[in-house]
Amino acid sequence: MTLVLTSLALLAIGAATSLLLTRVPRLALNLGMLFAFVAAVIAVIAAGDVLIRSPSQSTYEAAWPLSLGTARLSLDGLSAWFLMTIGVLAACVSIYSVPYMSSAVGREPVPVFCALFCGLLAALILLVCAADAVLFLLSWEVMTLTAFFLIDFHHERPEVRRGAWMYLVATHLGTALFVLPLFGILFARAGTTAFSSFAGALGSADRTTLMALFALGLVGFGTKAGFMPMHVWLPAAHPVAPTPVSALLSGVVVKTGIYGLLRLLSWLPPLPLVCGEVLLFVGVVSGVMGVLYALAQHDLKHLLAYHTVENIGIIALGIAVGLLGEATNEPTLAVLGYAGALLHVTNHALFKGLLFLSAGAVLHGSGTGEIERLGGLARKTPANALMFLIGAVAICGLPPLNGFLSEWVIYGSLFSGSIRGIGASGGLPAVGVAALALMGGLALACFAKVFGVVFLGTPRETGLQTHSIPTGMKTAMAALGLFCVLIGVLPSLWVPLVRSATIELANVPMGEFSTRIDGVLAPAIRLSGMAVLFVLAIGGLLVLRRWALSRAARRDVGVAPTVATWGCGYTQPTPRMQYTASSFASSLVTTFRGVLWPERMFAAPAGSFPATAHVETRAPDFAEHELFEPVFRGVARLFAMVRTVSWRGESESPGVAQSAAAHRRGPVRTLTIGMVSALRRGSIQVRLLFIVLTLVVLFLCEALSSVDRVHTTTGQDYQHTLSVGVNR
Amino acid sequence: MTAVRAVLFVPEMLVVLALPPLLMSVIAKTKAWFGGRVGPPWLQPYFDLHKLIQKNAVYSKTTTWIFRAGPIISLAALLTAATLIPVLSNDSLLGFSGDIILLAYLLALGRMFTVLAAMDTGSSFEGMGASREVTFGAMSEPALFLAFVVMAVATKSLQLSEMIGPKLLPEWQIAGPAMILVVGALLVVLLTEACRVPVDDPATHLELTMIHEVMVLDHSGPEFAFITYGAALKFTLLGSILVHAAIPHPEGFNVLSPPLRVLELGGLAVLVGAIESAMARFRLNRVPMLIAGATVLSAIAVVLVLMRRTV
Amino acid sequence: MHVLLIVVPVVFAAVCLALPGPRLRLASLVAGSGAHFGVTIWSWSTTFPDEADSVFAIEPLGHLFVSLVSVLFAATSVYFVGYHRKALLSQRIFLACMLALLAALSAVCMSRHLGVLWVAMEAASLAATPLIYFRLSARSLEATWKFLLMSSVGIALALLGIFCIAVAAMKAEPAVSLVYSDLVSHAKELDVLWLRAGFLLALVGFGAKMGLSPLHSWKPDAYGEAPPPVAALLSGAMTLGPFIGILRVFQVCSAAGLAEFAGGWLVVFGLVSIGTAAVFVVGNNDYRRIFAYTSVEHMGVMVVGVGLGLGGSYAAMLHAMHNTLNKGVLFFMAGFFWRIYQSNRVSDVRGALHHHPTAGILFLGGLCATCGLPPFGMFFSELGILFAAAQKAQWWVLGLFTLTLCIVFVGVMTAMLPMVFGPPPENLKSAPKGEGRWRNVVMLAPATLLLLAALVLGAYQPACVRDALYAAAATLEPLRTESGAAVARGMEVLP
Amino acid sequence: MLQSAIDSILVLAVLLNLAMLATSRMAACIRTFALQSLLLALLPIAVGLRHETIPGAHAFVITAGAVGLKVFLIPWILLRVLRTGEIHREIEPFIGFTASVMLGAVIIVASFAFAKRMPLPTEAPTDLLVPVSIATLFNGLLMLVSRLKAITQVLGYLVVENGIFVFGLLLLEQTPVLVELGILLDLFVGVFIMGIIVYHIRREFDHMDTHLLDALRES
Repeated sequence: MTLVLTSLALLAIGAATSLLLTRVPRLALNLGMLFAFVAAVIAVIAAGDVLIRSPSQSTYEAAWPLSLGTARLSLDGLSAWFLMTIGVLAACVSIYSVPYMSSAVGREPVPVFCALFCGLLAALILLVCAADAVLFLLSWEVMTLTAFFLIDFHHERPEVRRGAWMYLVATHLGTALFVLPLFGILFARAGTTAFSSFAGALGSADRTTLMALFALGLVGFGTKAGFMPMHVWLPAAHPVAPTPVSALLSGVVVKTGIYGLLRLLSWLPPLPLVCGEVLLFVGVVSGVMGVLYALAQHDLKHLLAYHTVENIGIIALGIAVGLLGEATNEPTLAVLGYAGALLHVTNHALFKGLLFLSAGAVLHGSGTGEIERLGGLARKTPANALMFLIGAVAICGLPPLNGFLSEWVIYGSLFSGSIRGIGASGGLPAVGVAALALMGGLALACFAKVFGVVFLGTPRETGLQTHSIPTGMKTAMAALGLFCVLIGVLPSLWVPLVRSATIELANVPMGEFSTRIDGVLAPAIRLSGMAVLFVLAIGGLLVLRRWALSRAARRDVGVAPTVATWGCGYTQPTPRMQYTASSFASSLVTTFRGVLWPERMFAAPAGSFPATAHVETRAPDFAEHELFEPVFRGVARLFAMVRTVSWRGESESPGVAQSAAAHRRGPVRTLTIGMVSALRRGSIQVRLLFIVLTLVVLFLCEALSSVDRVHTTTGQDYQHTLSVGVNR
Repeated sequence: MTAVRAVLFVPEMLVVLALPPLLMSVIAKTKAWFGGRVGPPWLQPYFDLHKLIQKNAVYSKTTTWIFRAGPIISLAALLTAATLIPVLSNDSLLGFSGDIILLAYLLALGRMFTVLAAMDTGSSFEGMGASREVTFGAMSEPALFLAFVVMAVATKSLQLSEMIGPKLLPEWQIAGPAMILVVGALLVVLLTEACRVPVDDPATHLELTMIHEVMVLDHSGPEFAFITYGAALKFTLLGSILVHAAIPHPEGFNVLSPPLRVLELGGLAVLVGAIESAMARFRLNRVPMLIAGATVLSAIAVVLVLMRRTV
Repeated sequence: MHVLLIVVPVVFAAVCLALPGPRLRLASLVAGSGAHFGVTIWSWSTTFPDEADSVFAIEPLGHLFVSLVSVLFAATSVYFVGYHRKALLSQRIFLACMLALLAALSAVCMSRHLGVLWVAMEAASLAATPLIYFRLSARSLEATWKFLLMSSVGIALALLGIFCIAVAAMKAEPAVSLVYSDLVSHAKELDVLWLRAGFLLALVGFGAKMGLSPLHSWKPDAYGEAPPPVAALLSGAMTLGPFIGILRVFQVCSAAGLAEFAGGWLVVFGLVSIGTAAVFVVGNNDYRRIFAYTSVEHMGVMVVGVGLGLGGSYAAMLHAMHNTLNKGVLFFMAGFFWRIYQSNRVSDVRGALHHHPTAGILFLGGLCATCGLPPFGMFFSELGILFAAAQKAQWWVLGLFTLTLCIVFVGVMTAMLPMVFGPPPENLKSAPKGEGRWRNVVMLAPATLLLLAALVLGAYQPACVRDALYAAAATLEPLRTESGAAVARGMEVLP
Repeated sequence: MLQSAIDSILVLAVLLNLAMLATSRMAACIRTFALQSLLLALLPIAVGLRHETIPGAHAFVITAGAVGLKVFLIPWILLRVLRTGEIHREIEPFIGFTASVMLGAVIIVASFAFAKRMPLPTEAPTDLLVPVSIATLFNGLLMLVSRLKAITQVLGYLVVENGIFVFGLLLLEQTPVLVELGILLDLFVGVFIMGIIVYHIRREFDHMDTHLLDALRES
């Protein structure tokens, strides 16, 4: 706990110093990021300490008087797991940011960026360590706010402002409309804001309360986590944020939603089966829709943002299985599901962070994230290509990287779910399996497209310059990549850490729990064996190939010749003839057009000597354009009508209204028109009339209600009243 | 017992690794027979491989190390997968609980790198092939996994060698229809993954209509040998899953079983050859229907099995 | 001794009337409010004997509110030095009225006799009238007329309400005077019927002055047309007067066991006010009117809090404190933006952060504070009210409260974020130098201080502030719990 | 005898309300108001006398103040403001004169009914006090709401004050004279400022139709 406090203090110092050194932005950048890095590392150490040793409930109460609630911190397994995730990613991102932002020195207020970065980090750490409702909400909102400012960093560009606005509004609506009432209910039941008291207070809760709590948490935290259809802010905000921020957003900020949900579940007693089923459905929808939308994107960061939605869906699948397991009292299932979800939280943070950083390196290098314009980057920046490849293989859940590990656990949980016939007698888990398989295949298609088009082949635009990537950025990415590989190859080092986080969720007695989880996760050890085998096979084949080629070289021509790509007879292939990303994805997009509703603008080549042809496809987000936009617009229009007392929401000139009033159309209409015009012009008489009416209404209400109150209330006043009334 | 098993695994592995080209030539022979031709000699595929190994490789100058890594990684993935799949006996070398998922994803890994190698050449034809490959691959995954669900539910196990082993025998007696559906789905998956008619025609000479073959246009020499062998191996592995699921052998090790398996695999090859000669390739936009059909089959199978289990 | 709080401003007002030369008068204004502030500070350091017979007394609620008034006045007078330009209204009268307003408000906060409270309240609104008329333009004239007439009618009703309470008090033997402490102590003997009538009348009357919907309609006009510093005073300090009036009557009611009845009506009025603010903020294109509606919203929040009681009334006190600070910041910045952009229209103000970073940051901070985002204090107060609603299991109140607050948030943010972010309009004269620069400093300093106060008091609450708020809230709970200490404990157990 | 005198004064005051509602000429309106105020100003003394004692200085002070302000000073101010302009009549108000008289009558009836529901806790000088004060109050509000000219609205406000004044008679013993005088002073200053504003309105717009003040509205 002291470690956590130290890292918080360091972050505060970092923010302060970088603000103080506004005059020397470069120094501010270096110092601020240094502080952030050290703080993150310390946080990781603190978390690792808890995770490796058995979960120690160390609650710390700070002597810091808040206006409400108490500053109570605690670090249990769950917190530690997320703290570790945050720390690892944040450390790498802070290394990455130094060279990335140094290019902006002079043009942008970099010190402010550093301060906000430290603030966001502090809010995240505080959030996962908070053991008091008010402190939790406080850091939750501070996180939202700092993240908003960071997203809005390049606020000269309108799309940036729009993205930031969407993020702010979406998350705040989710928080205020669902999370705050959620904690209101918890507080009302527990009578205090201490987390420790919630679990006990909910022990006797009835079914409706539990369902209400779960629903509130699902929507409220789901908005931050990006469940469909509350995901709208992700594809809007992720791409426009500075790359380090996008990495943090997708890696950990989104995960805080998951953390909130899990924290809530850790208090709730086993929920009704339907909750798990609903969550499983949500997970399937988010996952499949997310990856489908990702397929249809043409911008690197947009695509990655939608993949975040997909992976959140996968995590939701894991949690759902955990819920089902708890509901049907199948500890193994609960353990499997929760463990898989938790593992995927961390893994996703790692490889998605890596992917965002690598994408940022592409932007940094060639100034655009439009996939169609890029190409052949693997020759110019091989290191970055390798990093992106690692990330891509990991996010597709392919062995032997970390992505496979967590998806494997989740698969396992789903399979055993339907083996045990849980959830529509095992049907729902089966659906989950199919969906997960589909997601895997589609993700593979998507990243084959991205990597193939962006990094392989030949550059599509000659104009695009690419300058090399600074060492700092390479180091950060290499660190993340290393984590991805290590976790995938040596699960035996990694998987045991998740035990103490899982025990918080799956309410199983400790002894039984450990046997369960070991039995469940033991096969994971076999994966490293398979990995070794795989590497051996590769090595053998390499040797074979080398041997064969050298023999061939000795025998005849010499070293392997290099020629132009075989164009099937066509001899002058140009870069523009390469298969584009849209055409690569088109066959899948058209297959799923019933879900995606892609828009296709096509200008066919015309004339006997066609000069130009143009085809463009987009997949507008349904939730944004079909769900939220209409609602917002409708509400605004309605309010405008009320405000200006006129149809169609804009105020007409009162003269018109008067002339309408002048027409003799019977008293009612005339009066109403006169009233409306008076209202519209806000004349003093009408306003006074409001006062009078309010008075009259109040007294009428009282008169009506006092009739029965005479009988109900005690005290001789009313007897007196009645007697006097009689005497008169 | 286990010691015997362990000793016996070595020859088994060797047979498994030697078998694939033979199956290829079985298919070729069948097609030739249907065409009233004699067809290539039985060992032709081996000759081809030998020839390719001898040859020197030619590389396009747009390619990077990915292009060279592609065939190796995909073949390595297949070899790794081979250790998980029971081919001749009822038992696999290194099977463990949950290995089916690893198996499926190893195949996916192979696909990923084949596709990337194709994209690396920057040729529009190979891009086309890659696009089709990932499309059909992605669509066939659910069918495969739903089939796995059926077997898992039936055998209460997540280890391939058990799921398609003797434990499946009672299932055939209780829920025959479901198993038939599953086998059908698996057959479609096999045809898709191994790029056979009606999904893909390895023998066509028009690049525009190819899927797998067009992806490997630029490969040559030993790497092309790896690819050819890999395709055959993939066919063998998926085929043996199909065969084991279709014709479960009884518990325990008996001498007759391995040769029987070889024969069954040969029979499967003949069947595939017959299909290839009997029907033409589907139009590309019809193929998704076929695969979706397979998914539906296995979904129905899942429903049947679960229903049967709850009542 | 506390009478100094009333006497000092009056004296300085007289001085102001007497002095020649605008600079001297300005100095006297600053000196007056400064002295008032000093006396306030000093008043916290001493304890006052409870003079039973005196008309004015310092008790927790009034003490809290008078301190808020004093803080805002001190800040405003400094700001006014920078804002001040060639007055159209005679500056002599203007400044004198400002000080008179200060005196009247202090009297309102400290008066023990409801009649005296009423007299002081009316005096305050009369003193405020010329301040609104500052520009002598047609629009300001209209605004002034509407303000004057509506508040006069409203306060007349309030007087009737007070008389009703007096009638209710005639039932007690011997008849109780209108000193609220006596009323509270004899609450059980009052005539319930007339007490209810009195409460309703007082609620409507003071509500009209405080700006509860649907009696609020003078607010946007007055705040939009009055010079920003005056608007700050009106929204930050002037609203506390009628609020304390309502609270006094509420104290009597809840002492008489009418807490549910009175609280219920307060909640209703509060929710209606927040709802009205929500409707009128969305899509509004005049940022000073938007601020006016947020003021309506915050009045509603406070009233809801008091109506819910316990944690709610503590949160309401907290909210009142932060409302004063925020409104100062917002209207100060509004005046500053007027100087830069020469427009009240939201659509004309763009890219403040780019053009004048300090102002942009201050404005942004003010926005966040007003929208109840942490670490500013309103987050805690609104959360506390929400918790109180949840604890009373009034789920409808909770739902409506959060929903309307959310709409206000979206409306305000959607309108105001473009003012801060993005590129500024081209035809904008660069930041002024020399004298203008000095003005900027003088105008921004008080805003900065108020914002810092809001920030610090939100995230870190010193014990003294907490005690003051608890004590003030405890006076609102005569019957709901046995004693103030219990309320304080209850609130610690509560949020 | 005294009782009936008080009652008749009160009744007369109510009738004067109706008269004010009926007249269109503002000068006449103002004079009617002055008359009403005079009548009401007599009441404190009368009520004081009713207690078979010499009414206290309290009552006399209030009467003096009321007479001085509402009978002379305020009407004088209003008449001056009126004289500065050329508008002397209230032409078609929101609610016509006959209609408003009808409404006024309804209000009076309603207020009597209301007073029945609100029994006084103690013995009042007369039962008429409460209904008359409420009636006067609401008639004043009616004037405020229905009339267009600024001056008539000021009159309406004054009538409201008169209603409250009548109500105040119930509390002669309670309210300290200081408060009463404060109320009167506030009233005076208020009306004084209103007069100034009305004067400015006239000068600014060349009319006194407050319903035409509509520059400030939501757009």
